[in-house]
Amino acid sequence: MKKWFLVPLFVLLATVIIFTGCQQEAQTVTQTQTQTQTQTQTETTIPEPWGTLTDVAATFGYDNFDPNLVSSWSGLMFQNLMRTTAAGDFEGDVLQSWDLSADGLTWTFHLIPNNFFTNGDPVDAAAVKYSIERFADSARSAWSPYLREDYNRVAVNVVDSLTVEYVTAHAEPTLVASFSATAIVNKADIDRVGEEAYFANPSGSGPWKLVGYSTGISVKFEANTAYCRANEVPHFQFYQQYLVPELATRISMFKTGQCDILGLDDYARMKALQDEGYPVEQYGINGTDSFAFQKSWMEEAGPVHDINIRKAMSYSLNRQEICDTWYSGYAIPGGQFFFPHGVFGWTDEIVADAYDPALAEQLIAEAGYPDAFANPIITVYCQASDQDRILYYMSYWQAVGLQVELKVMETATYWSYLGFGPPPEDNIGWIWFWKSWSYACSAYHCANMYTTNGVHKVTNDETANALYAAVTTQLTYEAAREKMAEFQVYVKGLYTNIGVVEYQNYFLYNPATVGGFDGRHTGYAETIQGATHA
Amino acid sequence: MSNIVLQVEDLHTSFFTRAGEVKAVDGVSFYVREGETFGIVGESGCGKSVTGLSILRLLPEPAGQVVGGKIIMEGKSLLELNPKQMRAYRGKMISMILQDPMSSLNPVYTIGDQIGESVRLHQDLPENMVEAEVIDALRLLRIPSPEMRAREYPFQLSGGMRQRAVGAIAMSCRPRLLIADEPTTALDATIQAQYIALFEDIQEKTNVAIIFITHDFGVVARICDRVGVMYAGKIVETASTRDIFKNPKHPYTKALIQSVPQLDKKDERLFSIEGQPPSLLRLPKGCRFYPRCTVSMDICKEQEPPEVKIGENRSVSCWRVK
Amino acid sequence: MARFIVIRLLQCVVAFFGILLITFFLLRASGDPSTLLASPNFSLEQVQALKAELGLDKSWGEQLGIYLNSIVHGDFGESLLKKKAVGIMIGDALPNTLKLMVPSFVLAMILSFILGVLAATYRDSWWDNLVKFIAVLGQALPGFWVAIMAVLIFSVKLEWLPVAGMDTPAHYILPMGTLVFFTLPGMMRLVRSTMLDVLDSEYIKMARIKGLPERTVIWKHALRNALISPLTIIGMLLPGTVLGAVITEQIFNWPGMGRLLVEATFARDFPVVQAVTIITAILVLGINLLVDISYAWVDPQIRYQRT
Amino acid sequence: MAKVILEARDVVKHYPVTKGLLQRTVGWVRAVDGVSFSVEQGKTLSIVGESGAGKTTVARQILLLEKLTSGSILFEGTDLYKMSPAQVKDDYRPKVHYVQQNPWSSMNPRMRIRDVVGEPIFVNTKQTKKTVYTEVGKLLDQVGIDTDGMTRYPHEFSGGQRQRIAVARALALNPTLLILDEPVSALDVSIRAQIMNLFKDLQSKFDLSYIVIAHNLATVRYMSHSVAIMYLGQLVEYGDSEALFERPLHPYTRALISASQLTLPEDSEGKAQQIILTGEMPSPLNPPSGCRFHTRCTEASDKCSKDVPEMRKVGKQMVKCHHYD
Amino acid sequence: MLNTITTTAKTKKKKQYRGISRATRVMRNLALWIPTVVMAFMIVLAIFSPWIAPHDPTVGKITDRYLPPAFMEGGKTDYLLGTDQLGRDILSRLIYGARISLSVSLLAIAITASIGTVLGIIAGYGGGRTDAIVMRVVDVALSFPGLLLAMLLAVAIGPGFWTVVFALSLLGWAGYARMIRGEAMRLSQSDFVAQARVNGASGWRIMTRHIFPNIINSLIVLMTLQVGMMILAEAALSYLGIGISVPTPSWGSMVSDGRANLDNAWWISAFPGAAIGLVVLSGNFLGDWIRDKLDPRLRQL
Repeated sequence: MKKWFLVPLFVLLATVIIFTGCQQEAQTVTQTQTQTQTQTQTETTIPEPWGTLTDVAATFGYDNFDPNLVSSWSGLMFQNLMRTTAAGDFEGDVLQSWDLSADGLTWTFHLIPNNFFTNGDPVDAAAVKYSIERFADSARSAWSPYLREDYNRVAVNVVDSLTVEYVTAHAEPTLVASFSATAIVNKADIDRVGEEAYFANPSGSGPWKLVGYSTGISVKFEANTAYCRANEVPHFQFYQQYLVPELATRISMFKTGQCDILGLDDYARMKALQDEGYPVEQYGINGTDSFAFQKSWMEEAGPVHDINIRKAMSYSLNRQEICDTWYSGYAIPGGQFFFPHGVFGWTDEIVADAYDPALAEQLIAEAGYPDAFANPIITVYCQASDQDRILYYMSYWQAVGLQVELKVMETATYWSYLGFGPPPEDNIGWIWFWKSWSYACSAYHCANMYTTNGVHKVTNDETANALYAAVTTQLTYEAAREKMAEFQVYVKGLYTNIGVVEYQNYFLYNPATVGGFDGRHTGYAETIQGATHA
Repeated sequence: MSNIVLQVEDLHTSFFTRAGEVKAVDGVSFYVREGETFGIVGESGCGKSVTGLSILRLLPEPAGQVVGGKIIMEGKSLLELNPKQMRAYRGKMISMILQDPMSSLNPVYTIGDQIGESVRLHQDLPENMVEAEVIDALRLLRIPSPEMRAREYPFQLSGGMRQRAVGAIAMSCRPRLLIADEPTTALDATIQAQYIALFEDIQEKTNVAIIFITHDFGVVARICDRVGVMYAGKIVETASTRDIFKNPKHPYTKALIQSVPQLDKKDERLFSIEGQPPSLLRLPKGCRFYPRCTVSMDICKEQEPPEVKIGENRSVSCWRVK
Repeated sequence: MARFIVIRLLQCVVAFFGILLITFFLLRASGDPSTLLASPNFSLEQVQALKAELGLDKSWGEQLGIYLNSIVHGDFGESLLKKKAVGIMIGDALPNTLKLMVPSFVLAMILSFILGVLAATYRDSWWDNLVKFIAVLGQALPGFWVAIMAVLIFSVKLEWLPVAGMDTPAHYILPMGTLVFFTLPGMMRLVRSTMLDVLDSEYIKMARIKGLPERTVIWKHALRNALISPLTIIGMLLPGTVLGAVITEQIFNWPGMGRLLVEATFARDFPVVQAVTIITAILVLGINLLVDISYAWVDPQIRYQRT
Repeated sequence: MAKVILEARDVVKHYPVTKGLLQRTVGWVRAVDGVSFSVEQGKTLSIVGESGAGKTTVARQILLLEKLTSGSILFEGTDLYKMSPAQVKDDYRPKVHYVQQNPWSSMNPRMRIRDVVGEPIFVNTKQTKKTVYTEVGKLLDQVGIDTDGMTRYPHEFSGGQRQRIAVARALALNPTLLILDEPVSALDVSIRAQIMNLFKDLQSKFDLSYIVIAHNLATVRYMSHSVAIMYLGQLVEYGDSEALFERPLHPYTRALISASQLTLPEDSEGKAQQIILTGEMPSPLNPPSGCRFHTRCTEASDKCSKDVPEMRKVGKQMVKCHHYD
Repeated sequence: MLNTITTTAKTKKKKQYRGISRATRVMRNLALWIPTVVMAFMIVLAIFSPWIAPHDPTVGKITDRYLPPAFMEGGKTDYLLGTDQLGRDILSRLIYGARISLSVSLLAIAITASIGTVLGIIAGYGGGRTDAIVMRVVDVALSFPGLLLAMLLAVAIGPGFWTVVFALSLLGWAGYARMIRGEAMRLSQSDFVAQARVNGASGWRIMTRHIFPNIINSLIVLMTLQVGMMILAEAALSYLGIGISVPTPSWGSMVSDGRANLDNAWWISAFPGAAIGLVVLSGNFLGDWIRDKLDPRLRQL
């Protein structure tokens, strides 16, 4: 047995492995799309898109390309029925216009003519009807409750190839929010290849089309030059996003030019990078940073059962300081859950509580804290990623004399405790932090939060139920909006859900490659879509 | 009289340890002639093995160092050779057999490999000749079926065969001088006898000079022509084997020989030397044997006895011997 | 030899099932993935339906039976989170991990042998001290910290190497360096000390007595013997290297098994975690087996005795 | 005739040799194959042989460290292997002790000398520490170790001293029989005599019996009253020490004696030439047919390779050789 | 002529050698004292942290966040080693961190060592079937990717002090068992154990009085060397988000927390990193020293 040859053999093997590895393309999806969408683009004056815009993400929304399952990115590839405006209103996306009948029961959708999916199929009434119904199917959609038959829907009718009718049992003007989340998928293609194949390689009518995807590594889109809004066709030919879990790595990649866009949770880092000369771009509507009390209406909830304690917890927070320090100025004090400025039902009456430690202490004293409580310790739960921020907030509560303890939970457990399914333990009176990038319409979230039927078990209040019912039974959108404001003012006063700040969403970009963003700023995808060349 | 192969004069070897300087060899002189066997006898720790390693310049550096004296092999001073020259001497001119046959063979190479390596190194031979030399070396040590044994690993051999294999490595280049450091200690009595007979035979054939290091007087009686008795780093008496046994001069030699149990004498009590050998770190000022000596005098305590030559082949270091 | 291998194989099978069972039950004890998959707006019934769909409403015993059955048929199931065949996900991730780990491990071994042997040979020299220093340093710093520092220095500051990704050979340098840094110090120390023991032995003295040049003494006689005990350690190092790989993959954005594992564990994506565990266990056990067999190569005594 | 302390009857120890996946037994290593002897009160029996002859196995069997395959060992008339554990502990252990070859490994390096020597007392009796230590002091005194050393650790003593301590330990419970396994072979020449003298002194003082395991005949001659020569698991010659050395009967015994003689080559002219055996002891796995020694025997005939010789009484000796048929 | 040459060689060599030896001696002494002092210092910090720490380690002053150490421009003397992302004093966190990190590692070592020792001695002394069973379990444990187990544990019982201790213990016991078993096996075949059996000593006495005391050396060496390893392992777990949870500071979680700020607020992770490094180094040096002192045979640990 000759032995030593094994060592060089090993080395050789290793080298071969390295180099074969390097040559292999990282893409797994090979797009062989038929380029048939040229007929609409005859009179275009827009320059051909070029270059690649590179982005990094901490977690991927691309595990699945079914927009009903993962909605955060669907705007890239799919158009929705409607879309939101920067002001918080709604406009058509595949719709040229829509009508609502006087009784508020029948919605008539008029589609944009000559709109095509990237494989050449037309965006027609059949596709829209199918998409609405698919969205309403609870097995296929995360958000389906809003459109489910047993909620309010009577029928979806195809009137002609460009007109669809949606009939409800009772008036529900807030449905626009659901419509704005209804992605339009290509029924003809699904019929042809089946759902699985379609969603592995989908054809949408959005501004981008998918050209490459490797699970958990990267996703690559190409600009759809046949996009129905010619002026909104992306300036970059490709948009590629990498999944990079490590923050330090993302920042390093950004600094070395390996990526052009960098979103950050850490506002201090963002500020520092901005000071280093990297420009920031704001997008979308503000997020809210708030906390809720589980089952606070129950006696066993302990101190937080007493509204005075809950109020004290709000008044003791120095929201302005939080905005200035933790959020490095990229936030404003906020008063409500899911109610940042500009959302459906926003009213100026909702004001963030002022920083008033004296009042807080007085409220605490009124509640007889801590002697009146068998267990005066207030427990706060959060996920590991939020712990620093929560610790900081806790310091305000401790400053006014509340005894608070923090329990950090692993994300999965956190969510499982938070409302659905039988909780592993009865979580009465626990405090949960919510940090949410809010949706254009908060109505349904509010319902879940504040009504007795809501899954989050924060409030059990008949008046709130009645006020919410009033919102959904208005005939017009405007009237509903007013009722919504009323509802919100009331539920804020319950102090079962306390807003801390409204934070603004920003990302950093590399000025060497990106000049600015000339498109819509209603969300991340929409903002990226408008990226211009430097 | 045949040629002197190796002459050692006033050799001093020390180990520098954390506790201080250990004078393992403290002024040793002897010579060995062609075809002659010179025995170095002594108890453990008396410096006899260190003497052997000093000749080959294979002390564990940097702790062990030859700090004085001369080692001359056929006119060349070994201490003055550079490492490369010294390597050329090792294996070719001087060879050595170590005590434990199991651990002195490399467990992962065959016997043939280990002998052949030495042959290739020192003799410029074509490969097929190397093999012949290997077999030849094994034959010299009377290893049965040498062709087969050459392909075996050390662990496949018995203790006696292993020690013969070590001998074959040592003798493979027909060295002028062989240092055998307790080569029979680990062997059984009958095997020991075989091995010693074998050595005499080899010496006859090759005329190699042998320095035989041992603690066993039985072995000394059998194989050595002349003997140096070592005690605590010094040779206290040198004489022909016969003289050592029949007419020992130094009290230590006398006592040692008396205390060895012998088959043909059956006394009620054995003669015994009381006490322990001194620590090499803290040697007594005068004679090293003084604390255990039954015939010591005052001067023994104060001054080291000089080496006194008695006749041509004999010297003793004792104040009693004039 | 055959007997030895068969016995080791049997042990591996037992170990394998042990690992499989531990993972299976620990995972199920760790929580319910349906709660993660469900939208916060799901009703209890919907969650139940989802559970039923995922087969999580059955008893653990039943689930285990179903699982074992599909494993036997080579089916790792479908990722709960990504709705993708686990086999395919592993198929994507495993080569990436191997591409990084195999050369790093081999490099670390070769380097540690060379450096360790040299350090032992020139004991107490500046070189030995340097090696000892590197070894100690390597064992004293948290690996992820070193990796990030390497990125900051070599990529951000000096702009020599790319930060993350795996497109060009240059992309391999930092992650490989980090992985080598994980394994090298311990191994190097071990090689050095084993080598010191071997150098003290009688057969090394004998080799010198033969007049062999130091080179031959060290690299032929000593090294082969010094290989034996570090070889045992290789097997024990492997599970530790998995940790190294996880961290490296995380920082250098390497789409391998480590990242898959972390992601899947936190998401309680049972099929994925189980598959990753199974593959890792097979790899670790397999390599341990190989290591055992390779003793025979190094040590003829084992080769012959076990025949 | 003196009282027989210990008697071994046809003692056998076979180790199985296994092979293959199922650990099939393919053969037996006949380490000890039918050995009988007896030891009398106050006398010394030496078992002599080369390594692999099985002498240590016999010693370990007597000490119950190794099980018997067959045969029996009787201690003061009782079969050892039929004693209950309690009997062994109370009646046997205290009376039989063991001194090993290597004084460096036979003592727990973590124990003080007083605990090393006192251990048999601690284990077997219920005395207070203080009385035990007083006892230990006396014991150490008997073997010539300064009682100041009681609190020291074994490594602080030289080999000879440690062997003395080992002897003290063996004497702790006033035993009747000591098994001495190569008691001096690890010691330096000048120390050996001291220890051997000590053994002799103790024997006469306490009327002790010894079983000495040795490979060196010279040592044995000095100490023993009877000698058993072992070759390849069997006794080849057994009998009175004087007679055996005066007139060795078995060719192997003669070879052994020849190899152990301290004689200058030129002196041996008159006497018989030194006997040098050819070959090595065969493997106990496949012992030769007939007389086990025939492969190396210079006087072997055809019969020796075919027929197994019987143990025969010749004068004061027993010998297993066809030449005395 | 020869004589003169050898004598010069003699003096030269001697001098040279003694020089080295003195330097080595000094080095060796330092190699003992520095780690001892470091370890002792850390232990004092750990025990007396509430009295030593200048600030509350869990509560920061948000307006003082990201302050550099006092010796740097922009630093405040109030915060000698600067502040972290919440304005907490790094020095105080470091001092309290000693408490957590050392206790995690010591506890984990105590657990692994006890389990490993007991099983190892039983297997090594018992031999036969006992040995086979224990060693198979050890084999399984050794080939199990321990990290996975730690992660599953963290997920199953939630991250926290005991989870980390438990996870680290699970990672380590098998290695101990394997080593101790080898030692115990060697010892149970030793002459003095045979002697003890002849003396009539029971199995329990042999295991506790004869085998265990002779294993202590290896055990101590291994344990000392592991202090550092455990702290590093805790840091790795923190990195993966399954370490000790805040607000309790551990060095590992501190390094991990500051990793994203290495380029602009290096002090957040550098100081705890240095503390880890120091303890690991001290542990190693001390372990080496103890080993050399107690039993050089253990060089391979």
